[in-house]
Amino acid sequence: MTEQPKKIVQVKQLKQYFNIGKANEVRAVDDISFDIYEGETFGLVGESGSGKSTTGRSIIRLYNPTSGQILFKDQDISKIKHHGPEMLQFRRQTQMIFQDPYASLDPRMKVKDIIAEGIDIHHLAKSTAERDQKVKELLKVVGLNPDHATRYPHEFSGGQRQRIGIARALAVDPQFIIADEPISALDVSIQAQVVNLMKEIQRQKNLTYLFIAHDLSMVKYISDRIAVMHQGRLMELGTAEEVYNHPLHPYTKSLLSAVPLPDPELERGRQRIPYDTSIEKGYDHNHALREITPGHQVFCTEEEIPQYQDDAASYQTEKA
Amino acid sequence: MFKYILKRLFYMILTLFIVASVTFFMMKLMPGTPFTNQEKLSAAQLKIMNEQYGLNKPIWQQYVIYIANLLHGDFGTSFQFNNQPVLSLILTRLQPSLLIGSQAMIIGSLLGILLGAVAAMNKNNWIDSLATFVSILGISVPSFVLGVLLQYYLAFKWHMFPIALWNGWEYSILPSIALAFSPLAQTARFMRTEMVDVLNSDYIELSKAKGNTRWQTVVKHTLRNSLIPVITIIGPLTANILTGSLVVENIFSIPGIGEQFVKSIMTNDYPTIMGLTIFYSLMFMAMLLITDILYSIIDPRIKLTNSKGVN
Amino acid sequence: GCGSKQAQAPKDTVGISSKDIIATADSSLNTDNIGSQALVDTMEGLYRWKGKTLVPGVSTKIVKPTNNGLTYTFKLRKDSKWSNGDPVTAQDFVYAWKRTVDPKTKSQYAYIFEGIANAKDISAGKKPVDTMGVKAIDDHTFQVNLEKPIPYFNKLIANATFYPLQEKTVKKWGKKYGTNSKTMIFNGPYKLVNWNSPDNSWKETKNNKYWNSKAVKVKNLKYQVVKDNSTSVNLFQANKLDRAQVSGDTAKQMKDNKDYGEVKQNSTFFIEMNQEKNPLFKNQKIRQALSLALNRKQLVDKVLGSGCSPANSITPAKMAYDPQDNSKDFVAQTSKTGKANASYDLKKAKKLWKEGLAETGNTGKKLDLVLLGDDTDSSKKRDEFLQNQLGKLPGLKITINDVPFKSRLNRAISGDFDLVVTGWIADFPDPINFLTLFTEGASNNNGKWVNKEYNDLVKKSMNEDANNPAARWKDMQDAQNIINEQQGVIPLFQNGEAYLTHKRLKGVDFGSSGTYNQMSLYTKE
Amino acid sequence: MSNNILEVKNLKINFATFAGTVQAIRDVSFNLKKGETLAIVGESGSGKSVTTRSIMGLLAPNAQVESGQIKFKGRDLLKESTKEMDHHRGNDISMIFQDPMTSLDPTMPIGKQVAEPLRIHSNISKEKALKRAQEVLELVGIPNAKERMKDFPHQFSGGQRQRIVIAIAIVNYPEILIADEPTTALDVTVQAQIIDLMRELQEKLETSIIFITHDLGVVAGIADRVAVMYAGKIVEYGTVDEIFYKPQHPYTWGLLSSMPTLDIGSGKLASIPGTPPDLLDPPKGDAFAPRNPYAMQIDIEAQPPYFKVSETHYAATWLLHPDAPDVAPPAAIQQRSAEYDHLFKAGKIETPIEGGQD
Amino acid sequence: MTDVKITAASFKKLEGDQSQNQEKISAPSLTFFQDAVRRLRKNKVAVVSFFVLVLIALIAFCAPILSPRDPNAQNPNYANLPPRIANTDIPGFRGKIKNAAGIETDPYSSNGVPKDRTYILGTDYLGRDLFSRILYGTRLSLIIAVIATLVDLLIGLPYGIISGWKGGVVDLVLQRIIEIISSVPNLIVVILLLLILKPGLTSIVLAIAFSSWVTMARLIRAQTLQLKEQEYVLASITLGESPLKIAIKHLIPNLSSTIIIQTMFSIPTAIFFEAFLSFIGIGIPAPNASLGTLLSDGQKAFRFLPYQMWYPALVLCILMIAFNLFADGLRDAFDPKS
Ligand SMILES: Nc1ncnc2c1ncn2[C@@H]1O[C@H](COP(=O)(O)OP(=O)(O)OP(=O)(O)O)[C@@H](O)[C@H]1O
Ligand SMILES: Nc1ncnc2c1ncn2[C@@H]1O[C@H](COP(=O)(O)OP(=O)(O)OP(=O)(O)O)[C@@H](O)[C@H]1O
Ligand SMILES: [Mg+2]
Ligand SMILES: [Mg+2]
Repeated sequence: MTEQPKKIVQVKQLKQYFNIGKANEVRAVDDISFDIYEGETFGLVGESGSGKSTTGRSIIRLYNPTSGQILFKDQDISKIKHHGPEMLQFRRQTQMIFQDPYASLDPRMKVKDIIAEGIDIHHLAKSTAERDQKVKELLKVVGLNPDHATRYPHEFSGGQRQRIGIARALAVDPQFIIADEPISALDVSIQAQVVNLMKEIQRQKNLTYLFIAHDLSMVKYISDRIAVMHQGRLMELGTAEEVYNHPLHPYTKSLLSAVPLPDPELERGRQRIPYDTSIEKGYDHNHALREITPGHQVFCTEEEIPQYQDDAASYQTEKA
Repeated sequence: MFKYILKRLFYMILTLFIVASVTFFMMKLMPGTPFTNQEKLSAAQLKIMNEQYGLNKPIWQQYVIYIANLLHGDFGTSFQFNNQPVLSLILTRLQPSLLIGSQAMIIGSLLGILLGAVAAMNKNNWIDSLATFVSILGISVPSFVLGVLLQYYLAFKWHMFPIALWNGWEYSILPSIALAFSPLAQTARFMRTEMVDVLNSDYIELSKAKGNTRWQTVVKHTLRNSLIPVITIIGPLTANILTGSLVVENIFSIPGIGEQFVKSIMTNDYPTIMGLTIFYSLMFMAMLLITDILYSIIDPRIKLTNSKGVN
Repeated sequence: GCGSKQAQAPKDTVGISSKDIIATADSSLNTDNIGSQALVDTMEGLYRWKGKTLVPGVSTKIVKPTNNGLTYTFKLRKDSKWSNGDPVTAQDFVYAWKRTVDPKTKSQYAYIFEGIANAKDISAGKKPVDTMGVKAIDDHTFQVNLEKPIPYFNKLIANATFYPLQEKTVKKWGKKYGTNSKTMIFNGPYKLVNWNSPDNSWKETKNNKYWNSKAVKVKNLKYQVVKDNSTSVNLFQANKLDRAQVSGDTAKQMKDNKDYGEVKQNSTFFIEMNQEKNPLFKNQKIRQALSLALNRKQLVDKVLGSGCSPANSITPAKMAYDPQDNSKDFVAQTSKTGKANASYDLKKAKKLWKEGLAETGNTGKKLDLVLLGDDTDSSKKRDEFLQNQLGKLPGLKITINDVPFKSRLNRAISGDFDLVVTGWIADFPDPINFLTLFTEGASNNNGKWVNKEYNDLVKKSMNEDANNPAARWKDMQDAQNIINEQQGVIPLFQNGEAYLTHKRLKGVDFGSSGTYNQMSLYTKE
Repeated sequence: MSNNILEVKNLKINFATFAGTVQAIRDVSFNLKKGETLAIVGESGSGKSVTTRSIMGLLAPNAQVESGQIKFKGRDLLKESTKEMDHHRGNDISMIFQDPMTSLDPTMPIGKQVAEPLRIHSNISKEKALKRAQEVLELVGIPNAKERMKDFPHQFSGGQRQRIVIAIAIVNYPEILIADEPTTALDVTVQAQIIDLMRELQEKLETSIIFITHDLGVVAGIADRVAVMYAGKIVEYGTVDEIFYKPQHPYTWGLLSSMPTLDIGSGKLASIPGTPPDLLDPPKGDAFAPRNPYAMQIDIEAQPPYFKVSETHYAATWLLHPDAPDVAPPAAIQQRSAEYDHLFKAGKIETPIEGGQD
Repeated sequence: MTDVKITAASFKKLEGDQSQNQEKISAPSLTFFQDAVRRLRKNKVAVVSFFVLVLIALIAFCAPILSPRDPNAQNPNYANLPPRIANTDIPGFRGKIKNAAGIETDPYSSNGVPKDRTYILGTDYLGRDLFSRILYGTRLSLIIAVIATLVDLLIGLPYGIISGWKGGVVDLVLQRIIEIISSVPNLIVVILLLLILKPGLTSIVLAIAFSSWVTMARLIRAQTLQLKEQEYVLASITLGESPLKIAIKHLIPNLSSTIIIQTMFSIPTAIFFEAFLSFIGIGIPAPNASLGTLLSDGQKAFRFLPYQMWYPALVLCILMIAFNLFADGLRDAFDPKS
């Protein structure tokens, strides 16, 4: 990293609550801040219900944030008018890949119409022929047979559907893609196909990803940096290597210890680290993400920093 | 729960108020008044008449008075039956309709549930087809045709039931059956669809895996879960049955409310129409509330807390 | 098996079907036949009808007026009692009559008292009630003073509206009086029991306090509202009803049955033509053409059934007879003009129609007329038939507009129609009751047909000739002939009702007032 | 073979559908020993669930068992009457389903649901059954079991619900516990807890477990032996070490190398291209051939027989035919094998693994 | 184990990327609609019902050609004649009927009907040909049903979509309105409408439509609430699609089965309701017939002229059954799980 990379997304003190003021109020995202740099893959992990999807959806402006700011290329997206040209512009630059390959494709539309939806909205093709051509290219990019353009989603397997979803997102030439658990619903053997494809496309088009998943090992594989989320807060943030190999926050440690590994010998000797959620009860406004080692942040108070630094240091000695 | 019911009652009162207001103004739209066409009344009589019913006042005043009276439980006096308070009119006529209506609902929904369940359990074989056919027949035959047939065959020819009139419980059987057919058919169809879904669910699979026999599974796990959506249609069906009872009441000469209703409309008897409308709305909403409460009893997942309730 | 009781109705009870419920049993307020029947059964006025003859009721005899026909003095029976034991007194009549006329009572029949001194002004609110020309000379002498002679006064007061009411009882129950059998006392042959408006069945049991209760043979009458024809027949055939009314096709089908019978009512149906809205109807030929185009016999035999008969006169047949020769029916006496103008002759009708159109400058025009009618079953059938028949006149298209009774009345009065079918039931069996309907300015003259001569004749019969029965009769005949010739209204049919009567039931007596005299009923197994 | 509690032999199952006959299970044989855990892995649609359902006697109505035997303690379950099967189910053999969110009756308190198998199969009073249910709920780690017996499923978290489902399955101490993807719907942390729990229970109760999953990581943590299914057939089976360290079938290779491991760098993940075959019309030869980078001519002509690798390890691939050319497995597999050998040599593992071509 | 000849060539490595072949999908390419039609065609009951419906509709709409007589032509002299087919001896079509006393009579001869004049389904109380009237009546009933349903669709569908899509306050208000409308008995609304408007086909259709769309709106709303959370709808939003286009492109197609089925149910409801209105005397104005007016007339004469009720009832039943079975079939056809 020779020069400071550009920030494409800045999330500042984002809060996203649901059913505010009602008995069933949910603080899905509770004051989180992070930046995503251009060209990187930013991994977001955490257990179910920790607020990952909500974060993603807030960034892509499916929700209005309860408070806080989201800057996309230095522009506050909550200030964009709903149906203006700026909104269209934003909608072109950011895209989303969804978790469920079965629910994310309209069962009553042909594949080519699904993929071309964005092309139509943004008038990216001047003629039907050009539109068809674009669809064909996209299908090739995602490794599908262009002849399949006239088929319906239900004629495809899960992995193929997910690739159609990716093609749809790519159709508008986005710069930033939020992938919300794009592989969780897929078979192991297919997961690799999709991940490889995403990596490949990223390389070709210099995309930025926000990659959401709960499978830490896959996230580690694809991501440059990882943020660990729990109950609407970020617990830890750092480079993939750092977080995976030198987890500092107890939650991260616990999460890592639970990831199953395809190695019987390792599994036999595996010690799970339980996580006691009660420590989160003590969290208050003194807690925030604080840098422990360069680029590696942990949710803690000022006072706790040294303690975590010690922890980080112990990894170093272990290695040595 | 208690709070929820209070809240619902509040909404009910609000809705009733709107219904009362809307009907009030609709009545004013009706062509003809109950008195202007009684050519035999002298001007002086008419004046007194209009004064007594407050019809000489501006409409908004009539409205305020009407609503104020309503709040005191006073539905006014019928035009049609001189000097009869609407409330007592309704109450006298309501009882037979309620009896046949509720019997019809009970017969209809119970048999419907049974029929639907049997059909679902035998999905796609002849029993299913038979049950489907019966239920379709139930929707296809108007109650007045059914009423005539039941009366002629079951009562007149085969002497199984009284032909008509209203002299005791046994007189309510045939009309109840005639009315029961449509709810029977509808519950059966609903039940079948729902139960087919439930039978495909994981917990039914688990129930079988526990070693429950087919019937045990149905009794313990299927019925209750299939009933949940069925209950929602029972409310509106009950309300419907009360309005639709006119035809059957006519055929069986039952002093019910359905006839009263049509008659009061035909004779511009505003107070009675409004009284009946409010009564129907009340009953309709009460049914909705009851079904929602039942719903929450049957399905523990549903908490009666949000104002939306369950539709 | 299912707990049903098919046992026959108790022997001492006669089951009778009724078309509708009793709206009110308050004689001041009652307006319909059902209520009248209940009142006739349970109350008694000065007179009652026995067949076509008037017999004394509470009055000891049929009174002849004195004072040039202006004063009627009734001696009342001393043994007439209310069901609570109190005697029926002259005060009861005074109270009842004043009450009805009092505008506060809002009786729709107050107008029928017109002619009794000050009655009209009282009901118009111009004079106090006390000024009415009725008084109790003593407990058993009741005197009525008229403004002008009313030749049919005796027939008139047989009407239930003229029944006595006990002030004590009426005041005690106030508005509730007459809505419930508990609020009432009775002085007639029967007592209403366990009735509460709007019940659809009611029972009347023999009133032992009735002075003539010996003459009452049937112990209980059970009236039952049955609206559906099939149900009616089924109940009758299952012996649940002794007398069941049937109508329409059912009546036609039952015609040959030995239980079947018909009664003629003092009631006619006719078409009024709105001359004000549609000047076409001012043309006599047009009116005659419409009338001649109608096959009344077919209408009655094939469509209506149930005891109706073709009418060529607005006055019902066999209602009133010549005062000089009791065998001569008023209608028969005027039938010449009636038959000439109101019997089926399509050819003539078309001819007149053409001429009429030419006279009014409508030749070749397409005419679209609205026929206003009621939405009951029989009215609908009737109107369909009329639509079809009138449609045979060239260029005429009839659109039916069948509406609820009240709407029909309302539209007829406000002139919102071209043709309207109206029926009239006699309040008392005298032609004048029908003839007055069509005088100029009469509230029932919806078609606004006007004929000065006719007006004069009707007026004359009620004034100059009031005390001269023969002259009066002549006036009425002349008037009838005029309206017949002119077809000021088009008579259609005389109404009737069809019944099934159980063979054990004897002595059915349909009186002139449109109600049954149930005192003559008896059973014979 | 006396210690085999369950023997499945030559099982073939078809489904009649609108489109034709789906040959879901195409000749499957395996056995289960007392107290062991057999994991069946394979991708979606490979026939894992159908296999286990046939053991439970819970096949869909359109299923036809074409041939085969399922012997439980010597009795062929396929020949048992409905009544006898009802007796086995929930008593001798229990099952846990994939989705804890939907496999509990939403309208019944969980205590009653757990007690249900007891009430069905043993003649005990309601109170006793509930008491026992409470014990079992405590055993599976439901806190405050006593108070929570009256609660309904929706009042529990996903992990807790799966524990309740497990409680239902073990309340009668079944001899065989079939778990059909019991953790797929769960979070990794919860999944880990459930796996630990099942291991613990197995130790205590000595139950034999058939564990179905498509996640090899989970398999590594729980299985004694592994069967790998592909397109209605078992393509390879062996002990967990044999499968993970010395796999022989190219499909197993693919599966193993498509999972990122700790030290995989940023290189490309190995993936299995393509999709499984259509079982309406299964290929004549090796069903995996079209996706097999090592496919040979014979693969499209004939189905491979089982080649014995060791006493416990068999694989159905022509690559093991003596005449077949030697091929080098993917690097990731070689690495696994090497690692194992290394560990063995280091004395960290006692048993060597026979066979293999490395 | 295998009877395949194993040769050296057998073990030759296959060239090329085998997986590419696999990408070919063997299932035939069908549009969603075609797929539904294919499934529907497999359902024999639904197919038969469909053809019955088409047949009835065809016959009804060809009534002017097919009916032997003017349905409104009266011939009171030939009133209430029983069914007769000339020169046949089929029971029920001999032109004989039992009278009140249970004796078989021959109204044809007693009314002097010419030999060659036959009424296959008899005549009504005005001597109108019942067969012709049934033909026309069916046509009218179908028209009522179809128009009422269209109106129902035009209000109920957008209403439900807007309510479900907007949610929040809009939804709350719209739902309250629905609640109020449905808690006023529809009979009163209908009668009031009929009294205010002129009685006739239009007002009956309006009156029926007025209260019937509520069910549609409810169903659509509930469904929309679910659909709008679907990921493909979210995807469309993130692509920048406008709500109107989303409704047209995604919601309506995916609501189609609900719409079709509800439509199929509301058709019989409309026919029925008209029958009910006829029964209480405010149905289609004379002299036109609908199945409802025919039935209610027939019902009144059932005791002695049963054929006057049976035939219209039969047609209505067949129509209803066909509609219901066809709706069932459609529902199944649109459900890919079936
Ligand atoms: N529209 C909404 N209304 C109310 N609550 C919501 C809504 N969307 C999400 N939530 C709640 O917010 C919390 C976070 O949800 P979110 O979907 O972001 O979790 P997640 O981390 O994506 O979980 P998963 O891994 O299950 O997808 C959950 O408790 C969820 O129930
Ligand atoms: N009732 C049925 N009718 C038709 N085909 C069926 C039926 N049940 C299963 N199949 C087919 O049998 C094959 C095997 O299905 P099975 O459910 O055993 O797969 P699985 O390995 O359990 O997959 P998953 O991991 O998705 O649960 C599949 O191709 C499936 O489509
Ligand atoms: Mg999520
Ligand atoms: Mg499975």
